[in-house]
Amino acid sequence: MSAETILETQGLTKEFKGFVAVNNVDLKVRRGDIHALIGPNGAGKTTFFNLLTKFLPPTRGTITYRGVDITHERPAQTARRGIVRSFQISAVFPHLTAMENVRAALQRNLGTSFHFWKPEKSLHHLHGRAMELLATVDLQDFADELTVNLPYGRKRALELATTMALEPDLMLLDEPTQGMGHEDVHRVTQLIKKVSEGRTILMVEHNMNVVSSIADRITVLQRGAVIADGPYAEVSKNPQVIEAYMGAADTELQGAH
Amino acid sequence: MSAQETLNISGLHAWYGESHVLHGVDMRVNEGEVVALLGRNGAGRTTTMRAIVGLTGARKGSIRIRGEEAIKLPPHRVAKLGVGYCPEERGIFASLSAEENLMLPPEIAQGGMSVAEIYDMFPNLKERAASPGTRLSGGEQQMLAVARILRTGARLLLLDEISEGLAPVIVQKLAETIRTLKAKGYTIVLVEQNFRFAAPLADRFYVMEHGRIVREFAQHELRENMGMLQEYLGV
Amino acid sequence: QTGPVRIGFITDMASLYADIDGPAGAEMVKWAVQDFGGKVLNRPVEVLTADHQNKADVAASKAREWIDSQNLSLLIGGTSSGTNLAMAGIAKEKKRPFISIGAGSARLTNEDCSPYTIHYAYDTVALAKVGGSALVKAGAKKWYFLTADYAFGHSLEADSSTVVKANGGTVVGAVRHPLNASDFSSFLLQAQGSKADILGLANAGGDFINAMKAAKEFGITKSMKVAGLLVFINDVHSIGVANAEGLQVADSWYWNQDDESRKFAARFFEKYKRMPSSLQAADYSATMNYLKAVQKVGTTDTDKVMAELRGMKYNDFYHKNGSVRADGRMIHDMYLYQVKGSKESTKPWDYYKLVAKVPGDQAFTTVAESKCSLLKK
Amino acid sequence: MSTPSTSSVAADLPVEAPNAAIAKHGGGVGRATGLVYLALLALALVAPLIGLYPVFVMKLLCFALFACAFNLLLGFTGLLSFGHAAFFGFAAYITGHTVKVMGWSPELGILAGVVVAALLGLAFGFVAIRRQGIYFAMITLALSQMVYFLCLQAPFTGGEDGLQGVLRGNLFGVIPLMDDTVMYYLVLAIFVACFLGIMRIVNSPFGQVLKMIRENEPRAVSLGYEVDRYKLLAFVLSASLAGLAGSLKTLVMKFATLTDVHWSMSGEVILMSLLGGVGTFFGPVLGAGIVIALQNMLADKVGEWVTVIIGAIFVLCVLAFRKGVVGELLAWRDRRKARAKA
Amino acid sequence: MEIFGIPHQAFLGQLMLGLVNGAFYAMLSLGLAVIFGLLDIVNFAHGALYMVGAFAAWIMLDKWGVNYWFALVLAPLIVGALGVVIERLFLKRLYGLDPLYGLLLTFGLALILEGAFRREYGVSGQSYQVPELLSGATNLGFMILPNYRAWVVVASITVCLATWYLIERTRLGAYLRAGTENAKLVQAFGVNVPLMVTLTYGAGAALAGLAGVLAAPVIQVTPLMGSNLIIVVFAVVVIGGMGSILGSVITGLGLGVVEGFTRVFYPEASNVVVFVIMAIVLMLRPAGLFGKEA
Ligand SMILES: Nc1ncnc2c1ncn2[C@@H]1O[C@H](COP(=O)(O)OP(=O)(O)OP(=O)(O)O)[C@@H](O)[C@H]1O
Ligand SMILES: Nc1ncnc2c1ncn2[C@@H]1O[C@H](COP(=O)(O)OP(=O)(O)OP(=O)(O)O)[C@@H](O)[C@H]1O
Ligand SMILES: [Mg+2]
Ligand SMILES: [Mg+2]
Repeated sequence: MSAETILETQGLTKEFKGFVAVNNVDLKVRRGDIHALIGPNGAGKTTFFNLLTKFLPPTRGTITYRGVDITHERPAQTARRGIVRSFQISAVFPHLTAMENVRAALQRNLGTSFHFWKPEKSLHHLHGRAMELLATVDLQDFADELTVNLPYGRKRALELATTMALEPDLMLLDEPTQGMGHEDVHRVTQLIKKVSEGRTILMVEHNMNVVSSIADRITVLQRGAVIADGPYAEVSKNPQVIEAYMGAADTELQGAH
Repeated sequence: MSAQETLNISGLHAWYGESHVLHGVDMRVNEGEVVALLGRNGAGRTTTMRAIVGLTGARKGSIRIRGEEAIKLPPHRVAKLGVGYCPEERGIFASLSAEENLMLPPEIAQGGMSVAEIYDMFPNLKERAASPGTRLSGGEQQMLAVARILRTGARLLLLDEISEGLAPVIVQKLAETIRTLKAKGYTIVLVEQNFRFAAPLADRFYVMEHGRIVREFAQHELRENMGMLQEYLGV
Repeated sequence: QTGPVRIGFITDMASLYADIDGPAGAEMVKWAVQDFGGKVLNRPVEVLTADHQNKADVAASKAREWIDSQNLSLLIGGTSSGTNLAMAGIAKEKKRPFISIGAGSARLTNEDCSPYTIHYAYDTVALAKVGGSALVKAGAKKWYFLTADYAFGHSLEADSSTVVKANGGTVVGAVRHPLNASDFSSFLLQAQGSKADILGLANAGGDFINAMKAAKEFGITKSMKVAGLLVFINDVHSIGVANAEGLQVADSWYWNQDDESRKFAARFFEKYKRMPSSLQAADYSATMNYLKAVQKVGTTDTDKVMAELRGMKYNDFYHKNGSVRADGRMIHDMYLYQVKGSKESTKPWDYYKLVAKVPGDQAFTTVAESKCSLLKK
Repeated sequence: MSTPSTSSVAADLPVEAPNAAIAKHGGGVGRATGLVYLALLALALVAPLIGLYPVFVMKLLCFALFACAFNLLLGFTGLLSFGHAAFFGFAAYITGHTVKVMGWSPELGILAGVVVAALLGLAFGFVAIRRQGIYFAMITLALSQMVYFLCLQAPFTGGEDGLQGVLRGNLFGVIPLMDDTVMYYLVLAIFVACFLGIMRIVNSPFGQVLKMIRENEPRAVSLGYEVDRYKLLAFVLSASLAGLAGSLKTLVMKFATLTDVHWSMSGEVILMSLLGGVGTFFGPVLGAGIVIALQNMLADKVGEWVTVIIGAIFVLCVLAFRKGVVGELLAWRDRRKARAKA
Repeated sequence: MEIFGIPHQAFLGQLMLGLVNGAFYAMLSLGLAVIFGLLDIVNFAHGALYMVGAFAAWIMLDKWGVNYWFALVLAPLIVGALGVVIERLFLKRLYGLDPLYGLLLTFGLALILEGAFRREYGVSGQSYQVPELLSGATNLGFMILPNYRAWVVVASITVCLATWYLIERTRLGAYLRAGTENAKLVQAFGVNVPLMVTLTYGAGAALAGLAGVLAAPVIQVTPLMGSNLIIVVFAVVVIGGMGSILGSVITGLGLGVVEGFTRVFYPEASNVVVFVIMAIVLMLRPAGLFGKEA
């Protein structure tokens, strides 16, 4: 496959007071993939995400995005480049309507966000696009609902819609199905699949059903370092992965979920 | 199954502020039993647990713990009756180190797990003992939240989504732990999204919907109830 | 003119200066009205009082409102310069007599003078002149100032320095302390290093009290004399004679100075369980004299009453040989007192002994020094 | 984000923020409200004719503007500044000084006051916006104390005597402001313009971003907004308006004194907003009216109890009346609507 | 010998005096930090409680002849009890709301307390004599240090260290810290949190009261003594890092010294130096010197 690399880290390392959480990680994410990052608890997956989105400064190493070194940029800059991350919870504006939540993201590209003298009406032309985005995640009927009142799974969907409004090229999802009921897990998995068209997704997920069903590629971290990397089928048979992640070697990677 | 009832809930109503969440929950748990509470997101399972401990807003009805009425008691008095609660949101304290977090809940009774046993089960915790609690990874925090109440000697454990965010390897360990605890005679109420985790462990199942118990069945009836569960939970 | 004659009294009722004037001061105005018979020109006299909370805008609004809606005949200002200057502005605009009792600032009769203002009790220039000259003459040649670092302190220090130098003394240094400094030890240590004969405290109220206490504690009072440039008897009471012994104080009146004053003070003591300050005495005196003037001219018309007030001689328990100058300055005798030792002080509030009496023409700003245009005509 | 998550106490409780009301009421103006505004405006226009005391109403409008400026920050940005007296009072001095001593015309004096207040706001904001909530409150309080001491010591403020006898002069060299009625309409015009301006700010694209920041700051960051800059702009806008209020006040009352910069003035403006209703447009105006009227009344009635009464109102507001008069009214209306629907 | 252009004797003298003032800052900011850290309340009433402490000592001496040493124990207890009442009556109702409400409520309480004392006792203040045992001064060679001031430093540092140990190193301390974050959960573990919170506020108030008693013989006892100080103490706490117990103590002492030296080198600035330092510290370290990054 000759797909180009959209994101690359080299020797990326994060130490906390002598404890190495991310250790010399070289990772390549190919454009258009759904790339899953898995590994035992405390392996450094979230920390790795935090490094990519600049919530933490790396101790060493570089991050290259589309050939540009973004290692030392600020979080908002990174976001504007099209790297957007979803949060685990409450990543919505609770007292805004679903529509306004999406519009919040669309508004940014308008360049009028400091214009305190313009009326709110100047934002109304964004509503069409916002509705489109809501429709992609099945939320068109909830457009005028305050977000606090949405059920959990819908909130996640809204978050995805908002994230997509930013036209991200690369979406980082940290345990997107955590805390969801089975129905929701299924819906969100399909949603991720759907929105992955035309963009790249890097996700952390413990639910192997989800990973196996949509991931193109998997990287396994253990103690901050990469122990395996490759297509799902290949990695899932790696004894080291089974031992580190699955426990008993005879268990299937389908796992406990 | 001994006839001794550890927990008996009847007609339990609970509110968060103005919103009425539980509409008359009835359930009982016998001594030494593992009971799983199933339901969709928002069905009210967490609320049931919180209501038992006294963490919801207003509540009404009856909660008897080992025969003692607890509906009027403040949370710390409920805990003293031998109840250990592991909250869904984990509740790890940022200003305490991992070890301080572990040692925090006062011992309620003899017979809890020792710190050595706990570290044996969750080596991550030992390694990160001096780290501030919330600096642990998501999964590590979950381990800590569970470990914390295993120490206290509480005999009635309310465990809310304890397999959440854990690697399969740890989930297996947790399942073993629950079996061990059951063997030791602990009484356990599990709330689980992860049906496959709960299914083999529980003696009995309750299914919740809209703040009420809608079904109850035993382990041996599991197979014949799968269809119903499919409908309620999409399993 | 019919209807009641209204006298308005605006002062600080509850805050920093409430003890030296405040509600008791208001009561003195009422006493004067009562003692006058409650009526003048056959019209009843009403007293309105208000708390300006040390806010100039509150004082000004109240004054304006009273003049406009209650047809106030006389406005009396209690303590604090800022509020009094604001009231003087209103009185000038509305052309009503204004008597300022407790303001310290000499601006009222200097650059901001007005034909409608009478500055009744004292001002900082007088305090400096009285305190400074007597002390230098008594041999305190080398001065060091501990000064509150704001306009009031600065002017007190500057006025005093001028007096000290004019009388042949020298000023060897000064240290500025912030307003409401709770700790003075550091400044005092610096003062002690200066080897001056006398430490002039150019501050007031709480600052003065705390400085005085610390001076005693650090043994400063043993090596140098201390002079308070603006001290009321309530301050001395607060510090206690033990701490204030030997302190030299300038004031316009002392309750124990003669029989008339003692009589007034006894009546006050009965009600308040403390002795009146010079300001409270002045409140009474000013009201009484105003009523006399109205009686005399037979009207409350501002210009006529002002003319009478300016022409009058003031002789009562509060002051002797008083007269009002064209700039509005009440010129009367001022006194320098010394705080008695604990042994000499025989009864409560028996704190002062007289050191010197300074005639009015030497105590206040002279016509030559003044910048008031009313004096130049 | 699972790791550096904040395990907050309040995670499971509905946190009632001072601005909780805004979510519902921040939006446009309904018809009924519009009518109320029109009626009030009409009343204000005829006020001098029906014998309302113009200086009192002007003073009230100045403080109402001050409270609205403050509320722009607390109510619509979620930042509690405990140092707004600094902008109000410092601008008051600047206007007083430029007009009285330097002989500037009133409009230039006001402009100078506003500009200086804006710069001061920029400086305050720069230091303070890095922290949120009560930290922010304490930092602004401390900074304003610095300004207070500066004003106390600086020669041009006249120390504790204040800057007195500022003449209003002629607006644009022709309109004589000495006449209270003329001054009144000027103040009213400025107030109305600013009130509408604040409504516009709140409902502008910029206002939308402020709303997002208030609701969920990390989310706003992750959407690519540099939140600090937005907060800073909001802070500067609020400071400028507070400065405008102070400048006007100097011209109305003809003096500027230390009270204007003292921290108790910051406390007062908080009380006004709280009493009237934080996060509502009209609340601060009403609150200012109540507080000013109360002060005026208390001045000759209760004397020494003033502080105690003001303190008690604070306590009462916080305990029983958190939404303020207007806030409670709106909430009551909403409840009725909800009941009518049900 | 000279240090920074002043004789080293004077230098040591000023250092000593700085420490004395720092001791008061430390004690007050300690109480404030404890209450803030554990209850998430910025206790604006802290200055007023300090004032009440001083008044309690003065009234006891004046009315009943209770001497300093008894007052040193009794006054903090009284103020602590007042704190308990305040918490039960008012603050209790604010938990779970935005912490700003706590700030505003205690602000109101401060006004009430101050106003009431002002009405009763006026503002010019009362003086409290230094106790017999500690009167007099010791010549340290470089300065004359009043014995009482030396005692203040010793007493305050002892109290601060004890408090720090209690909170950071004991089990009770762990409950308290955890309770701040998630009181309900700690209670669900079996700890009587409401009682603990009440007592904590009481203890914080008692600390303020104790500082008040210690201060009484040094400065004039007036209703305004607290409000003059409280804002500086706020700044101390912000500089130290809010919620950091040790941080507020060290910063308190340090700022006392810095302020002392400013009085010598540039007295005009001594009122604002603390705020200037605050601004600088915040620009370099937004969380304060000892605060944990949020
Ligand atoms: N800010 C921090 N300070 C100290 N240690 C940290 C910090 N953040 C993370 N760690 C440690 O680094 C390790 C990696 O954490 P990370 O959150 O990246 O794990 P993870 O792979 O996301 O695990 P999980 O699947 O449990 O969420 C953990 O052991 C954690 O305790
Ligand atoms: N703090 C709260 N305030 C108001 N409503 C709440 C609160 N917590 C939960 N609810 C509501 O109560 C209902 C029951 O929630 P609960 O958390 O008990 O559900 P659950 O069965 O545990 O589901 P989940 O899978 O989401 O944990 C839901 O509708 C939820 O929106
Ligand atoms: Mg993680
Ligand atoms: Mg739940």
